[in-house]
Amino acid sequence: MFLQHLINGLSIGSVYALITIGYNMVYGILELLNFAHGDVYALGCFVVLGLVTAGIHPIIAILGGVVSGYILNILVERFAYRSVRFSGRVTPTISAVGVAYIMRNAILKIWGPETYPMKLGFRGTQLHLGGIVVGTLQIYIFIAAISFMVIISLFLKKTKIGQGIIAISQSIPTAALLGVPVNRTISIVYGIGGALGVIGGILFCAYYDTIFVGIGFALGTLKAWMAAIIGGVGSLKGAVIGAIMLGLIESMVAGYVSTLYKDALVWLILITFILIRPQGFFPSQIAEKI
Amino acid sequence: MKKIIFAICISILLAGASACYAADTVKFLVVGPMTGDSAGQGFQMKTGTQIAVDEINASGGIGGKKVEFEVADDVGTPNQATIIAQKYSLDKDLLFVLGHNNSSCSIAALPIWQKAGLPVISPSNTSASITRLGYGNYFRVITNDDIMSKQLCEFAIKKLGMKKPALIWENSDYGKGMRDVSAAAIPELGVEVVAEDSFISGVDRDYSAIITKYKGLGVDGVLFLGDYTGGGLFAKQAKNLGLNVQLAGSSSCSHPKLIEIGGDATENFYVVAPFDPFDTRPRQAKFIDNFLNAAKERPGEWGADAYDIVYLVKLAYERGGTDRESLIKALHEIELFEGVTGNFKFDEFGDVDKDSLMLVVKDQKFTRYEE
Amino acid sequence: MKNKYKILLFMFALLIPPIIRNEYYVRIVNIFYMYSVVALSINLIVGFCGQLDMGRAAFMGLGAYCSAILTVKMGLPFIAAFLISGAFSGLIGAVLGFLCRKSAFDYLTLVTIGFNAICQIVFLNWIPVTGGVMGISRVPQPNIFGFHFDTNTRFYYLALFFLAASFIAMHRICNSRMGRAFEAIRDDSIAAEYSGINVQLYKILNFAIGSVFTGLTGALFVHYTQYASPFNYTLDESIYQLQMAILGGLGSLAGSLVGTFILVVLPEISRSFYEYRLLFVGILMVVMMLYFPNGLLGKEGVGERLIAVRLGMLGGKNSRKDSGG
Amino acid sequence: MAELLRAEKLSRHFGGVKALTNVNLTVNEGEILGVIGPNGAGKSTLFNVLTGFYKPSDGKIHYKNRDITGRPVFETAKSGITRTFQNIRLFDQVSVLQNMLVGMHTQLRPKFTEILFKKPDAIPEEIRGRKDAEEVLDSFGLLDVAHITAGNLPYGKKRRLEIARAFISKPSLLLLDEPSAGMNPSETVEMMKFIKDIRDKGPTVVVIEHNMKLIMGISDRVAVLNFGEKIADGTPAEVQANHEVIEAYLGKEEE
Repeated sequence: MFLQHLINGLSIGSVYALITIGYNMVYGILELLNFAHGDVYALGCFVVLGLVTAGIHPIIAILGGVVSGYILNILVERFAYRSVRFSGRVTPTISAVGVAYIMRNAILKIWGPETYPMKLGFRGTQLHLGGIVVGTLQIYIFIAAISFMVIISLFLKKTKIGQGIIAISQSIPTAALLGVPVNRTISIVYGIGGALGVIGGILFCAYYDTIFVGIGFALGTLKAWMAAIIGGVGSLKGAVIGAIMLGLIESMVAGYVSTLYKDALVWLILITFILIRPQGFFPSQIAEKI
Repeated sequence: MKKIIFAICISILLAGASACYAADTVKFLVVGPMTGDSAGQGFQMKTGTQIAVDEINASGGIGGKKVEFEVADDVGTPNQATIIAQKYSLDKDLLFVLGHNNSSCSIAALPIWQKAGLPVISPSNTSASITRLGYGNYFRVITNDDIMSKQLCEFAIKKLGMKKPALIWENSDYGKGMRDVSAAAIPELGVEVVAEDSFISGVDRDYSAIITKYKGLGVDGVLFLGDYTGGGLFAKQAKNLGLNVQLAGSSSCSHPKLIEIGGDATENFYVVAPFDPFDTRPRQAKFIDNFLNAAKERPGEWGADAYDIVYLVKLAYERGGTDRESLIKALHEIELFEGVTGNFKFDEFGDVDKDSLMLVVKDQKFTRYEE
Repeated sequence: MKNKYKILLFMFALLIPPIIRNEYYVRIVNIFYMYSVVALSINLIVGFCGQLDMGRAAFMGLGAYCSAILTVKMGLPFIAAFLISGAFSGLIGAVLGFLCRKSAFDYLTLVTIGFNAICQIVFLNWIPVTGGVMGISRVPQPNIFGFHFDTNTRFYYLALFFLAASFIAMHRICNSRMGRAFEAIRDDSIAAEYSGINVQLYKILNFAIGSVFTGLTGALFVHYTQYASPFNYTLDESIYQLQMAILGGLGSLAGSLVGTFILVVLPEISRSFYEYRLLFVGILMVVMMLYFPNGLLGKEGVGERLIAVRLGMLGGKNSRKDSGG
Repeated sequence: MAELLRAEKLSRHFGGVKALTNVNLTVNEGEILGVIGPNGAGKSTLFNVLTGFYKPSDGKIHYKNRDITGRPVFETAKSGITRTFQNIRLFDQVSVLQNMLVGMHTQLRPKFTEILFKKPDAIPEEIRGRKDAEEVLDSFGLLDVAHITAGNLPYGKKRRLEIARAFISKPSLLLLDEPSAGMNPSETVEMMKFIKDIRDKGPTVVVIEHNMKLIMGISDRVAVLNFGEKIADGTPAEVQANHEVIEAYLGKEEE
């Protein structure tokens, strides 16, 4: 049984990992709180649902969703975040909460709170390996999570834009002085974050074959935030490992302790984690200068 | 400066007194969760009521008077329910209240409704304790948890032959009520409940941990005491993880969406329900067709019970229940009412003892289980 | 503050019940008064001390359940239960503040969200104490030394007194040495420490005082609705309360009253506002942060902007200080 | 002159970086001590360690012959050591007057009961505080801007407000971190007179500066840091003639 719980934990963890990568492009790298990340990609996923129900082929529909996630996040950054970027920590966070509410209620007004079945064609089969069941879809998701992590890390290290992004995360004024097109780069980061978010969201829906408005905040932003903190803000590798650990913790607690207090215990573990190691497992070492 | 703005706000308040005129119509209120997690159930209540009101107005109204209703949204939270109750208990023209959907909302609002003497008839409050709180103006047309859970447990153990059943219950007033009764009823049938788990509807979507645990314990049957979304998801995930068990669900699973979400994993899924969405009997079939083209989805128990309540009040009104007080008396005096959800009458607590139907999913449709 | 305005307003408020007989409106004003105190407590924590707390509803719940249990299950009089609940909630606030004294900005927010989730699950499942899903019903209405506040109108005066007392107390705290220390911590905690302020201690104090007011409101609210239910203290409720403090103005006490008015009274007045209130509030929050970062009545809010325009001082955009690096 | 503060073998490392190594420094009551050295010599780190913002890797700090090594910042501030910063750190969203009142945090002792039951401007401590603050603001030439939000002040006034805020907490040791940064020559002369006035009114002053004219003009004694080590300590004249100091600044002469 332990092995099956392990598999379940890994598969939920890898779904969280996909969402965390999108979230961490912005939160981890630019250290800008991205409260609306989940709701933005949830809207992108519902766009896919709309396209699929309108009879468009799933692959094209998903592409449409990813592009809409990319554009949506750029627009959000352009109008809601850009001019408050330098006004402390509270103001941008509140603006992000505002955006989250706009997106969530747009979905609620159009599609309502109902759960819709999501037929995307690729369901994958169930492999029975001596009593343990592993879905092929679970393996695809795990591979997708790892490969995206590698691709993004290479993108950051090797490409020009990637270097610009890292420069910006160190210090925006200095990066600007060195000729990094700050606003354009930041909007690209938000765009990639949005696109990755939709991909993560779609695979989440495919994994559960349903879509509902809750995949945005409750199962998206919060889980990604928790994973980023467990893994260490600022490092993509840490965030992915944090996400997988989160998945394992959840399935072990649910399996062996109690489903009644599952969420409370997971939160308790996270809070003690924050209080003991506020910088997480793979923190980036910067001594504070005054 | 800041103080002036505050004063202005208060003065706007004074101007807002709502004016309403008394016409010779029969007016009532439908209150339920029109937004929030259980908005689907509120929508069903509203649509069922609308169909009944349209039919009655077309055939001359109640006692020659036109029928109208207002809709209020309590978002399924008790605080909001009390605000709605305070607001509408002042409307002198209301004859009765069709609602609340959640038991916790009814409990919160009943003291206010009672002070105004308004009869409250709920289509879906199933928690057993409400009718024992001593509110003489409260009725419900759905069998409470005790009766329905006992029927479900007896059927699951005796007819379906579950030897090692497990209980999964939605952590809400609805789910908790069903769980308490079932946990007591099953041991009396000579079978032990092997495991018990709960989930928060609208949040928890992943049952893989529970399913894995049940495989380890050799569970052969699961009683799912929750709504159709959870039921569908659980059935699908159980099939994926190779847990083939006999599934039996409570009345909230009797919504066509259970099949839509669960797909072929819901084959042979038994559900106790006051109403069969695929019923072929003439009266029910006509109602289902009206509902289908009104709302593009089949009615669940919420729509059917709301429909019955409107006709029930029509019958009581025409027997002298023309104001709030006499309506309560007339409702108690009805010996037998034939509705789409079955034939019933009220006992002195406002409960009904309808015999529920047992439905089973066969090739993606609910069918009636014949003895 | 111009005292004559305040007294004038207080007299005006005293006359309201005899003017509007409509019980529904009196009830809305009562709820408006109570939520105003919650908005004030959030303003004290977020607006004055810069600790972004997104879990206030948990403390309202703690106050409510503590008072409900003390009165229903232990038979204490309302006054005792009310005060004990405030102290209890303040104590828990101090403990949480102590745990988060070293946490960086975002982590505190996440800890408060987590604490809110834990509290709600405990309210939902600790059946012997909190009554679980069914909550605690038949909570007695407030009575002080025999005088029962059982009607909406009578309760109105209790709520008005509670709001006035809380407003004055908070106003005095914010203008005291301690209040200035809170604002110093918000603006620059390092410079604050160099002025001899024990930053961690004052953060804990700030959290505790805010929690006392939130807890007291929770207790008063539960005695008014006579029913404690776990579904009232969710994360959405916390953000709803946070929005009240934000719309009015972080750092301006009077602003919180306006913010609460927008979110409590307006939805009841206009039906369409109720339909789209969450969408509308979302848009309002984004627009506010762009043009009035400190809210309508906060610093450089509508009030000061108008004065500035009249005095022709409205030169450059309000100061943009670089917080990065 | 009695010895106010003594640092023995003070050092501080960040991983491999040796910001400070074995610095011995004494500050005597009532003097102006200048601290100079090329960029990255560890001047600011010295201030941070002395005030408790960084814990020293090793070495001791004695203040009024009590060991204050490792005490938190607010305790050293309470015992009379305060400072200004290289990049100005004011409380931007509140008024100039309130900045001063926060500076007096350790001076004011209001009774808790008074706060709750008396109107804010009726509390004796508050009245005294406001009066002292206005006096100091006047002597610093900032009285006219007392009610303006600190964030909107011009640069020069912000500099002076930061010093005024440190001064009003009646420190016995005031550490100034590049007070004349970004000032033109006439303002620098004014700042020199300014610092002398402050020292005459009470606190011992330690100044970090790059502006040699200012340092040599006002310092009774000058300490020179280079690569985290103290290479000279003496009167301005002695230090100007010291070979090592010249080499540190101008590099070795071509033999």
